[in-house]
Amino acid sequence: MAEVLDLVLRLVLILAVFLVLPLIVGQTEHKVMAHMQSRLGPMYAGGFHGWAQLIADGVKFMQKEDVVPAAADRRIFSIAPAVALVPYLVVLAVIPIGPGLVGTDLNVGLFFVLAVMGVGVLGSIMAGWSSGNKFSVLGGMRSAAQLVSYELPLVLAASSVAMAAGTLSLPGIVEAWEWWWLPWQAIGLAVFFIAGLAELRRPPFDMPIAESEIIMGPMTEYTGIRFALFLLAEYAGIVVLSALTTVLFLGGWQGPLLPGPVWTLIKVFALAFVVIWVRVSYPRLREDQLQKLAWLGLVPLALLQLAITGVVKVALA
Amino acid sequence: MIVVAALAVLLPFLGAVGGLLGPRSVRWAAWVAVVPAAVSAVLAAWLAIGRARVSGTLTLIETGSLPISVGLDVTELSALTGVLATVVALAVQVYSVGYMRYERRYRSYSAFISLFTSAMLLVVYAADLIVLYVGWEIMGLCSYLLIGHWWEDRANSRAAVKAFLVTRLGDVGFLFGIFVLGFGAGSFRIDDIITRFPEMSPATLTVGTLLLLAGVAGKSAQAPLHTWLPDAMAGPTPISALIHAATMVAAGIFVVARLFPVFAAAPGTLTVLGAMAALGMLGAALAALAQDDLKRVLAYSTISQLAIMAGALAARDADAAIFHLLTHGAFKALLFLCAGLVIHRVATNLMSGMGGLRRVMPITFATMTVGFAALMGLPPASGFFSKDAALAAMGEAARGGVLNTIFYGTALLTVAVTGAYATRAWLRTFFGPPAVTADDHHTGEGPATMLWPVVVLAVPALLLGFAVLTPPHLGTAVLSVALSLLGAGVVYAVWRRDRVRDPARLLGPLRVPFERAFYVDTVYSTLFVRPVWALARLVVRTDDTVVDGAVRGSGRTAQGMSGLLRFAQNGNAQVYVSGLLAGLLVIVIGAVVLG
Amino acid sequence: MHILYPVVVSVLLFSIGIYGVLARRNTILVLMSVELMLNAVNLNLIAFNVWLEDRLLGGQVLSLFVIVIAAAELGVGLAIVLAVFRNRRTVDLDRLRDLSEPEPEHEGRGDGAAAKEGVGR
Amino acid sequence: MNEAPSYLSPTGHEIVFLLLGVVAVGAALLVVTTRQVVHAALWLVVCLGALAGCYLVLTAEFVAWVQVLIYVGAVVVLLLFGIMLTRAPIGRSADLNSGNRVVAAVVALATAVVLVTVVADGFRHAYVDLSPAGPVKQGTAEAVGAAVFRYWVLPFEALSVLLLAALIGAIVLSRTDIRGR
Repeated sequence: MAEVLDLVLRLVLILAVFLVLPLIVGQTEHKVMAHMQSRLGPMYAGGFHGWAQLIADGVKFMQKEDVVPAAADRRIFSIAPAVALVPYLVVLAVIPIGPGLVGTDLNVGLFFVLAVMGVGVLGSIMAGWSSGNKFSVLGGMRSAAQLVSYELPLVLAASSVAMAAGTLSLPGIVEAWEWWWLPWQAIGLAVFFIAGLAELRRPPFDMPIAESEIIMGPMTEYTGIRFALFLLAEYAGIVVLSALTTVLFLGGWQGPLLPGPVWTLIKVFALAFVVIWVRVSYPRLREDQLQKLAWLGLVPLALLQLAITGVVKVALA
Repeated sequence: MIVVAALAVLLPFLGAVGGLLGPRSVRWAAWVAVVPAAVSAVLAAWLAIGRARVSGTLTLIETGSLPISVGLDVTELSALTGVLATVVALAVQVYSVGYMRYERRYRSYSAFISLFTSAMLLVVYAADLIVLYVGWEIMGLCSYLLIGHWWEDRANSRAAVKAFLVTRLGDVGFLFGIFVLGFGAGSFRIDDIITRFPEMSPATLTVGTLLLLAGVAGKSAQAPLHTWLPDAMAGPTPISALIHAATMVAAGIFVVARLFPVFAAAPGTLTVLGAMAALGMLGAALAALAQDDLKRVLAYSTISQLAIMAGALAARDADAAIFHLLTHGAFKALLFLCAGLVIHRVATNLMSGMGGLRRVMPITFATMTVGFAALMGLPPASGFFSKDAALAAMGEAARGGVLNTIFYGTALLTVAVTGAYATRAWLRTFFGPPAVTADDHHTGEGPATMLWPVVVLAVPALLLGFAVLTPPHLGTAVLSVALSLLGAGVVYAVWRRDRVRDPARLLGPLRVPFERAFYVDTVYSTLFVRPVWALARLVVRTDDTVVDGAVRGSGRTAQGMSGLLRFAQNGNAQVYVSGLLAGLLVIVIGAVVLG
Repeated sequence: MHILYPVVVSVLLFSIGIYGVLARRNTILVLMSVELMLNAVNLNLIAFNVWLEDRLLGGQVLSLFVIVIAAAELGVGLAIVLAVFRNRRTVDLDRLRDLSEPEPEHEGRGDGAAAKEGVGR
Repeated sequence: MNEAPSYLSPTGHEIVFLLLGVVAVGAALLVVTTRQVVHAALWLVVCLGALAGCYLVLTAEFVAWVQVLIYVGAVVVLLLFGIMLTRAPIGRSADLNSGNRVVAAVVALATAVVLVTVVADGFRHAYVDLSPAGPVKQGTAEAVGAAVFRYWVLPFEALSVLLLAALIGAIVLSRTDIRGR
């Protein structure tokens, strides 16, 4: 009985985290972007610096009409946002926040994470195709192409860490982490983070969405709560990416003075800030540049990282 | 002597071969046509003068049951008929040199006449019915070729086909008659048949002779198979002379006469023959009375005269029949050749286009007058004696029964009508106002080659009656001459009243049926031709739908079957894999069940 | 656990895959059906691996290999399908019949398009 | 391989497996019968996911996640990519089934009947204990990795060459700027 209670408690906690963290990231994005662009951003909702802006947004989305285009494939159109969102929720369940603070400690946690995150892109393809709109289809296809391309460096970089740690379990990796891994796995860190950004289709890798070209791509036809779910999925994706990078490359909860979970949160938010920062700083990559970066830049770098890891591992052994 | 007979038959045949295969020169063709005919005529005359029966067998063909003897047998009857045939043929050949000189196909024309002559002689001299039949059929072929000589005209070729088919219809019966008699007698030799007929059952005799009679009716143009003869006028005039006088039509009468003892033993057949003759003689004479075409007048008169011969045969007097055949051959050839001269002169067959030719063509007028006189049976022309003999025979027979009396009456009536139509033709041709202005091309008489045969033929036509030296039967002679003159007188009276108009107008409303020969052709066309056409169409349709349908259907079936086979090679990989897996499955099941 | 369950599921999946391969007209759907058949095999491999307690883990390793090969197969297969689509403007198996005797209407089109491209380049 | 318990008292594992199996078979049926190409691909995802669940039940943990990663994450995405490149329409397409359909159904049904008969005959008594107390615990990443690199190295390397070949082949086939001959 205690086991079941424990599980339920963990799941509720995760859900709460899942709902709260993306909101915070979203609000941060609003404010950080605004200040970087020399403006204030949301200021009114909730009183203090517009802290309740996203909640107000959510309310607004819920009130909006839920439009399904006549040419759309209705069922797939409805399922797509859920398919996009759920994988991130599932992934959160295996990410350790502190020692022992984890939804479930899976033997093959890293693998699980990578596998499930791959499913998320399906949502975007489904949305793109089912909208019955050529911009959406284009966006869906760009999503698919991007995912297939960046999946490879992502997995390679992650496997480099797994090699170094000698385990696929995420808590295991964090425990095995040492500070000198930072220079050792620096290339992997960069590759993983960049590839992860591309998987999330965040700027500067937002070719599939590109509102100025193909008008939000797969999301063109979405309104109301469904659109909100997509936005939520995006922010959840930022959280997941940041958390994974933290766990794999930055030592997770390890850190001096402060308790573990705090360290984890600090690292996650720092990475989230970087994600926002990158968005504001870099122009959008063209489709061919995107593919070139993946295949000519990241894949060789990831392979190099694998080689380095292997050599060091053998040398130490 | 048999060599002479064989030579007489072979020479015209060689002439035909020489004419067909020899050099392409009209002169050569003329010589090669005339000389053998002349030699044959001399040889035939020699045989006739010899009066001795000549016979010989060349070979015996074993057929398994009844042997066929290839041989010749010249009886008195044969010899006389042979003379008639060769003389007329010679006259026609000579005449044709003038008449057909500018004809493009003179070579084949003269060659066919030679072949015709040869075939007729073969019929006449044959010792065996099968050999006779060979000549009989060659004559049919030659008549077809010659009647259709100007085949470019569709009507001519149709007439030729008609002649061929109608005689062929009779020939079927003729052939089966030969078989019946041959098997009945156990031999095809004519002598054997004649000597052995008492052994045959009356039924066999009647059937055999009736079947022969069909062939005779076809060849000799007796009712109801006479319809080809008037149409045969489509051929060149000399051919008409040849067919009507010496060859085709004579052959039928000749065969009956030759086999007369057999016929005499079948009274039923003779009655049928008599009925046919009575029908033919009067009907044809009436038809002749209404014709406007000079050649058709002569053609119907031929039918009529042949019917008289047949009547004589039916009255059991073969000699009278043959006598009339000979004289008729002479004067009818003469009449046709004269008609040819006239037509040559005025360039039309129609009597309405003639008239007043007496002065322009005196020789023709004279000779043709002799011919008409002979036709009417006026003394002293040959026709008088022969017709008298025939009538006497029929009169003799008339005492034997009602039917024969009717035949006799018909014959007498025919004599009157004959006088009428002969007079009409004579008057319309040579008297009255000239219907055409003088033709520039042909002034005066025809060329010498045409005139000489006419003159020569006029002699027997006039005098042949004395040669036989049978005394005339006084009663019938007076009666027939009186009747003939009566007919002539009526026509002359009508003609006197208006010299331009046709004396046939006295027939009134009957004229059209007479002219159309009682619509026999129309009746045949409805009774036989149309049903045959319908049958033919049915056959064609059956062929199209059933036979062709079967063929097409089998083709389609094969295509369908091959489509099934092709299904395995249709390029659809899924089908291939289906087959593969199904086969694998069968093997697995087999392995599981058996293993 | 009864081994019969996974084996029967595997058989059913395999049969469904056969049906798809044989009955589907769109080449991509046929490829999907092939994937179904491969997965049926994988299920079998894993079930027997467990049942036989294979020390070498042959079943699981082989199923991994099968997955990898399936991915490779699909990559090449899709490349072929796309090449066919570029040349023929169709991926209907019914209309891809170059295995049969050549028929006039099947020729020319792809070649012509390719020739045009060649000229354009 | 001890004595097999009755089929009538299923364990928890069996119930879960059967449910997943039903989902997999049902989804597979939809894959081959649906009239929309994209739906077929999505049903394939469901089917493959259910199969991954089956693998999990059968303790093949690593294979299950590889299945999800490669099939769902890569293969199906590739398939959808191909479908969209070949202009699949939204809505039903009437011509997704070829004329071979009846034959195919017969062959497939016969295959199913034959194979089910055979395996039912052969594996009626086969049983394996999957409970945590049981002997089976071999599908972990360590175990699989050890097996691959200890016993299956040569096939693994051969497979690497195959993958390389497939990679090059796919590239050559897809590029339009490489002319034949």
